Amino acid sequence: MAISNAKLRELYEQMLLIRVFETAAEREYKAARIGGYCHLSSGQEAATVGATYALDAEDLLVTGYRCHGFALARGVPPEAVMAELFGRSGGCAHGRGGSMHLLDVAVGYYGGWGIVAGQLPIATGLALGLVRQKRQQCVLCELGDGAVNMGAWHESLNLAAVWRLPVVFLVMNNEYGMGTSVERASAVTDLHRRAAAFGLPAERVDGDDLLAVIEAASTLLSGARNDRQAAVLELVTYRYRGHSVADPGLAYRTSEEIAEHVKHDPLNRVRALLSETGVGDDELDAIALEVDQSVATAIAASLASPPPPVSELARGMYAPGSAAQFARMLAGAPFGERELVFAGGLGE
Amino acid sequence: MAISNAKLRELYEQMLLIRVFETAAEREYKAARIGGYCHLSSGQEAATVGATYALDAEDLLVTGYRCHGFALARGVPPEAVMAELFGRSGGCAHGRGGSMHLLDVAVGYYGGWGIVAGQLPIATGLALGLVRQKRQQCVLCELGDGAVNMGAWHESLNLAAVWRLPVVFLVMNNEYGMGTSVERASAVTDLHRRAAAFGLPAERVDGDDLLAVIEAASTLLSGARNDRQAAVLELVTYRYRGHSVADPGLAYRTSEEIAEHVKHDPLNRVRALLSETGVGDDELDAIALEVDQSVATAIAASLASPPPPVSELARGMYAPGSAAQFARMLAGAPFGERELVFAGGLGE
Amino acid sequence: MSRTDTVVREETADALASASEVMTYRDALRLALREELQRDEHVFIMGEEVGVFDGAYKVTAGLLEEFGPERVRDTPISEEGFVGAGVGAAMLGERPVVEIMTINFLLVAMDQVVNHAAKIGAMFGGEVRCPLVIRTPNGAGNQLTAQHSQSFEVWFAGTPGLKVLAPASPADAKGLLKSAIRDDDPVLLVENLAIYKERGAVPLDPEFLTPIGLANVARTGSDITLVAHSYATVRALHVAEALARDHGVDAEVVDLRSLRPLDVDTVVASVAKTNRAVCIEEGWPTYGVTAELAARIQKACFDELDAPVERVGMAEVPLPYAKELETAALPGADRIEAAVLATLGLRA
Amino acid sequence: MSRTDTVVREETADALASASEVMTYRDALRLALREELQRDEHVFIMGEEVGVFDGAYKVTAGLLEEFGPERVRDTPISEEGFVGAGVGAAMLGERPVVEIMTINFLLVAMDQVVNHAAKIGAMFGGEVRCPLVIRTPNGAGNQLTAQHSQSFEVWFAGTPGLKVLAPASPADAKGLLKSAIRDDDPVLLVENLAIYKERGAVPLDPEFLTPIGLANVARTGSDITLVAHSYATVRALHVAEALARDHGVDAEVVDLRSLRPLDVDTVVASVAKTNRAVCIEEGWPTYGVTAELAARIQKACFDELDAPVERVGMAEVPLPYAKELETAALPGADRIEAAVLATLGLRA
Ligand SMILES: Cc1ncc(C[n+]2csc(CCOP(=O)(O)OP(=O)(O)O)c2C)c(N)n1
Ligand SMILES: Cc1ncc(C[n+]2csc(CCOP(=O)(O)OP(=O)(O)O)c2C)c(N)n1
Ligand SMILES: [Mg+2]
Ligand SMILES: [Mg+2]
Repeated sequence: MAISNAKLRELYEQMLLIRVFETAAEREYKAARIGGYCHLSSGQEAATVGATYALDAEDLLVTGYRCHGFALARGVPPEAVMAELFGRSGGCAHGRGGSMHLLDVAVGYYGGWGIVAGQLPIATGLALGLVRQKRQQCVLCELGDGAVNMGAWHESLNLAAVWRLPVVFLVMNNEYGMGTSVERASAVTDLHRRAAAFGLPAERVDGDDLLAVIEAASTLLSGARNDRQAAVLELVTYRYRGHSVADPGLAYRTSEEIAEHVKHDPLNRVRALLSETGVGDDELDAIALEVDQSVATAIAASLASPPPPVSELARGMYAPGSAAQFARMLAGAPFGERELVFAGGLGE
Repeated sequence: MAISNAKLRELYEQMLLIRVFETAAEREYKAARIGGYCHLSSGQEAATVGATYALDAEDLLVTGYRCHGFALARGVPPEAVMAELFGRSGGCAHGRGGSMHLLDVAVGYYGGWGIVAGQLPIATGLALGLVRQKRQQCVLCELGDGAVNMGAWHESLNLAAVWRLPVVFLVMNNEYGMGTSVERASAVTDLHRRAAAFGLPAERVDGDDLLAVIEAASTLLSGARNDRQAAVLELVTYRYRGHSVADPGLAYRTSEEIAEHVKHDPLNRVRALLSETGVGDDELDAIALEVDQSVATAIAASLASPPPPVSELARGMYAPGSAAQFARMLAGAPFGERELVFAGGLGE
Repeated sequence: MSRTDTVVREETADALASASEVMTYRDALRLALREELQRDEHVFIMGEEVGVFDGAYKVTAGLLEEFGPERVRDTPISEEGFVGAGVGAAMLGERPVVEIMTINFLLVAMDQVVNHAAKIGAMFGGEVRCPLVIRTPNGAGNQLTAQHSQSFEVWFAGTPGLKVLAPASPADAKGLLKSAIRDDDPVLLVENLAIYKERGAVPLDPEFLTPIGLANVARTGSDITLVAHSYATVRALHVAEALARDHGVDAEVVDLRSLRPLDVDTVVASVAKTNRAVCIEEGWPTYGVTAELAARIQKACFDELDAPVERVGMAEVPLPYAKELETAALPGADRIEAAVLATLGLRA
Repeated sequence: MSRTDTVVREETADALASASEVMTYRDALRLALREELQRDEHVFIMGEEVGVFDGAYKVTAGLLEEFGPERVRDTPISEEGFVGAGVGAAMLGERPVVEIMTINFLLVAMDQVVNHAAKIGAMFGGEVRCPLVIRTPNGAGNQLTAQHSQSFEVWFAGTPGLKVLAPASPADAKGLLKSAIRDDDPVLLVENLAIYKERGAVPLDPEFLTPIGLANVARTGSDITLVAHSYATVRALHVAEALARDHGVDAEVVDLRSLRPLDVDTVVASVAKTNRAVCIEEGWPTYGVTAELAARIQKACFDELDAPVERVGMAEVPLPYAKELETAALPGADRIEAAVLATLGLRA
């Protein structure tokens, strides 16, 4: 895959941003400034950045809950992501979604979903929407190696195939779904082979090889974009941390296994590429400094962002105009809806 | 497939019984003695009888709602099936299940289910039960060509493969799911190819060729029984009548198409085989007479069987002993549970 | 009564005064679909058998021919997949109207409706909307047996983020479906198998809309209030006539039309006048719609009630097949009438 | 009080008097599982992460080691598949105890639970049973956001054919889970994320069983009745102490323990004594458990009630992530106390 030095440097910066962001998120979670579930993607940066880079500006992205990296790679500002993790008004979902439910339609990112495989039919529908609106774009939809066993995937693959929808399903095979290895969960461990059941093209690629990811993703995404050819892309990668911050991640794998993967860290691999093109340590240090600052700024901005006011508890739940529809539900209201739900929340 | 003349004659008799039974069921439905949905299997007799014949006596059978033929082939007495269609006490489900929910555990027939693909996870569980009970038997589970697109199938195939469960999924490909042809519903129309996604063996066979069906079913069922090797068997066949008795069956296909299939009627094909072995017209006539009588007897018995008493409305809903658990629910009972539900129905 | 209410009622009266035509509930739904398909090219229909087959219950008959396969889209049998596809398309600004053949099958797509469609507005902080309509009939009464005779709408009505409508007349079938399609939130429109063939005057004005969240006093009376929705309203109206004729009882019938938002105002105003209420539903009453009604009424009309609120619904059993049992289980006129007379302290 | 009741209460008292140990709710559940696994070899456990990972919430910790992978079975992520597998295995006489990681994920398996497990007894006329247990936690309170903070048990409680239990104390966690496993019907046992770590005395007798269908007067009082289940009971007990301390109000707390069968007798006896009731639940109250409670109480205690039945539950919004919003939305002590004081005509 031909890629300019400047672009490579930029992608490296994105990857590093994700690594530093996730490390900060873990710290902030342990300091109780982030709550809920918090799923980190450290180790998966090449797959995340490479696949997202292969998208056109007007293409759409959908992911599961392990989504900080994808949001950042797609261009959601780090402060909007961090503020969301902090549950602040400045978050990209105004503090309503948290870590699992990032979204920014301005950059074509349609979430951030928490039910395993629940995002797959939705991605299919976004692709159908593109077709109906005659937009020559496509959808990239992330799922995990654990998610492939949900029926929703089967239904989505068939719909995408039989209706020729422009969607590429990106299986982030990080070897485990929580504590269950691919071998224990899936009858055929070459997960992309599921695509054949629906006559769809598919590829399996080393997800820690940035250029290989970009190449494969570009090919399949342009097939989707230009020929409405749905496809499956399996990226083999690894997650360094536990399933979520609450999981030490050692009950089902050894420290040696993790260490082995860290040896081939995708960031190091890109750093090696950059060296080949003459980028020196000073420049790498400068990038690192920039990234650190951007994460520090994101944290500062998040701390400065106010929590969402309780008076807006129901913000966004229903569309504007709905309050009148609900007005007649108040009589006999037994549980404080007036204060909690109806106060400014119902789309007025 | 080596099969004795006597056995062939017997299987022919079963096939004819199904045809005559279904014809009678349609007539009785139109005479309003049968209600609800009523799905006939005329045209599918070779597939039904051949696959069921390949079961051992202790094996289990599970089907969807198009199940009269399977019940008869498995040995549920015609009068118990007909009485069920009539909604009488003498029915195999005591008039509770009707046409879609036949069942007879005495012959290893575990229903008769009405939600498309809902029976598939259950069949997988029956197979798991066999394994846990160390019974060297297997489960045959019928589904339609329309049902293959439900996520439940995908999940069941993976579980059956990853846990090595003794279950064979029998896809009755009769070319349509209601009015939708296989081509319009499935990306890959060779439906058995779905099995490859899970590394399972699969076969596609002319379902109107009785001997071919028996051969393929026997092979796959013994793999399941002896090696816990799950598999998929696709039988290509055709339904002569509409989706259910209420559907004329002509909005989505032509009379010519139907006529073309009738030309190769599976009953005629077995009759030809019988002739080759020296069975003459008189003997065929005798069989026909026997079958007619057996259906007439079934109808007479059904008419004589009383409707289930309203006092037993809740029969079987909960296991014996449950009435005591529910006794304290009556206070303030606003809707006649005492008479309707609690009167003898709650497992006492 | 609120100001909105008065205005709305006048508008409704206006519309009814303009040209109208007597037609079936089914035809009224079709008219609404046709008008909205014509009005807004983002509107499209999806579902099993909606096209070539003309709809399992013929609601969409002729629309494929008129609008073509991109606007009237037959789906494979995969409710989770295509409901989710509706969610995704709606997020992109399309207006999908998804038909689920009967509400029983919505359970396989429950996760898409409840965990996805209902969450979108609030969970993403109002950044994206989901103007999805799901149409589906509930109900029993044709010996369709346990898996095909249910009324689950209460579960969706209990889900914040959804709106749930249930027309009981042809005019409301048209008016509510049109309102649902134009609404910017996910709406479940519950039709009913038994009402499809009911006839009534339907305004032909393409701008006729029944407001969401406004119950209808379908019959004025002074002695007791019957509260119902969907087919139970039809039952209530018949019983009200019989009560007047046979017992000199003048019953008011409130047709809820909307379960979420629930028009408590109209119910309360009626009960405040009559001092007595019987709530009726097709489904199981324990934890059903009538539970919420009774709870609201006892709260808002504590001082006005002369007798406890009574409830009538389906007997609490999986509906059996046999006609005698089915009839006994359904909330027939006899049981409704008995409840009314008991609440009035009269004897049948 | 019925005779059964007296007997049962004495048995419970006996068991409590025998050796007991203070342990967490989580440990009590594990003790029940271990005892039942030891007692009956048909009992086995299935679910995501129940084995190698020791359970997402550690309820099954150590059981894989003790009982091996045939009795403690890790599943792929495919709830519809393995819940259905539980149904099938149960039909064959096995006693599967299926863990669903949280109740939110039960929606993808809803069809297997409601359309299948619940139907089996009645639909097949009592010819086959389904002794399946599904364990799953409900609840919110850790910023888990809209898709992971729900309490859907009311929907299952509204399904004839199921039994639904919800222990609120460690002793009942043990006693009800054991009763569920020994019961011959499908039982949903609702645990709760927030109670897992609560401690209490648990009888060590392996024959200690909490009866199904019997509520528990968790605190005796004379001024008002608080009715709750699951974590709301814990809240109610704390509020009752605060009410006694700060307001001299002596509240009785009825812990339902069982939602289907619902012990209306105990609730009614309490309200008949106190003349006032506040019903509390973790979930959304509209169409919730408290709706049924209010409906039953107003019916059975019409003449005894001195004030309308009040309800408290989660604010009717998809639960937002931000801590401030989540806290405002949950049925906290302040909101419960306010409802109690209002019902008593007192002011906070
Ligand atoms: C339907 C459903 N079941 C279970 C869960 C709980 N859960 C959350 S993440 C997860 C593992 C998913 O693994 P994988 O798809 O490999 O993604 P990864 O976490 O590795 O990115 C599980 C079981 C869920 N959220 N939804
Ligand atoms: C989940 C679900 N969706 C829809 C239906 C309605 N339905 C009943 S049978 C059927 C067609 C099934 O076709 P196929 O699987 O080919 O079986 P066949 O009727 O041809 O035997 C449909 C859509 C249903 N029962 N369940
Ligand atoms: Mg994974
Ligand atoms: Mg078919």
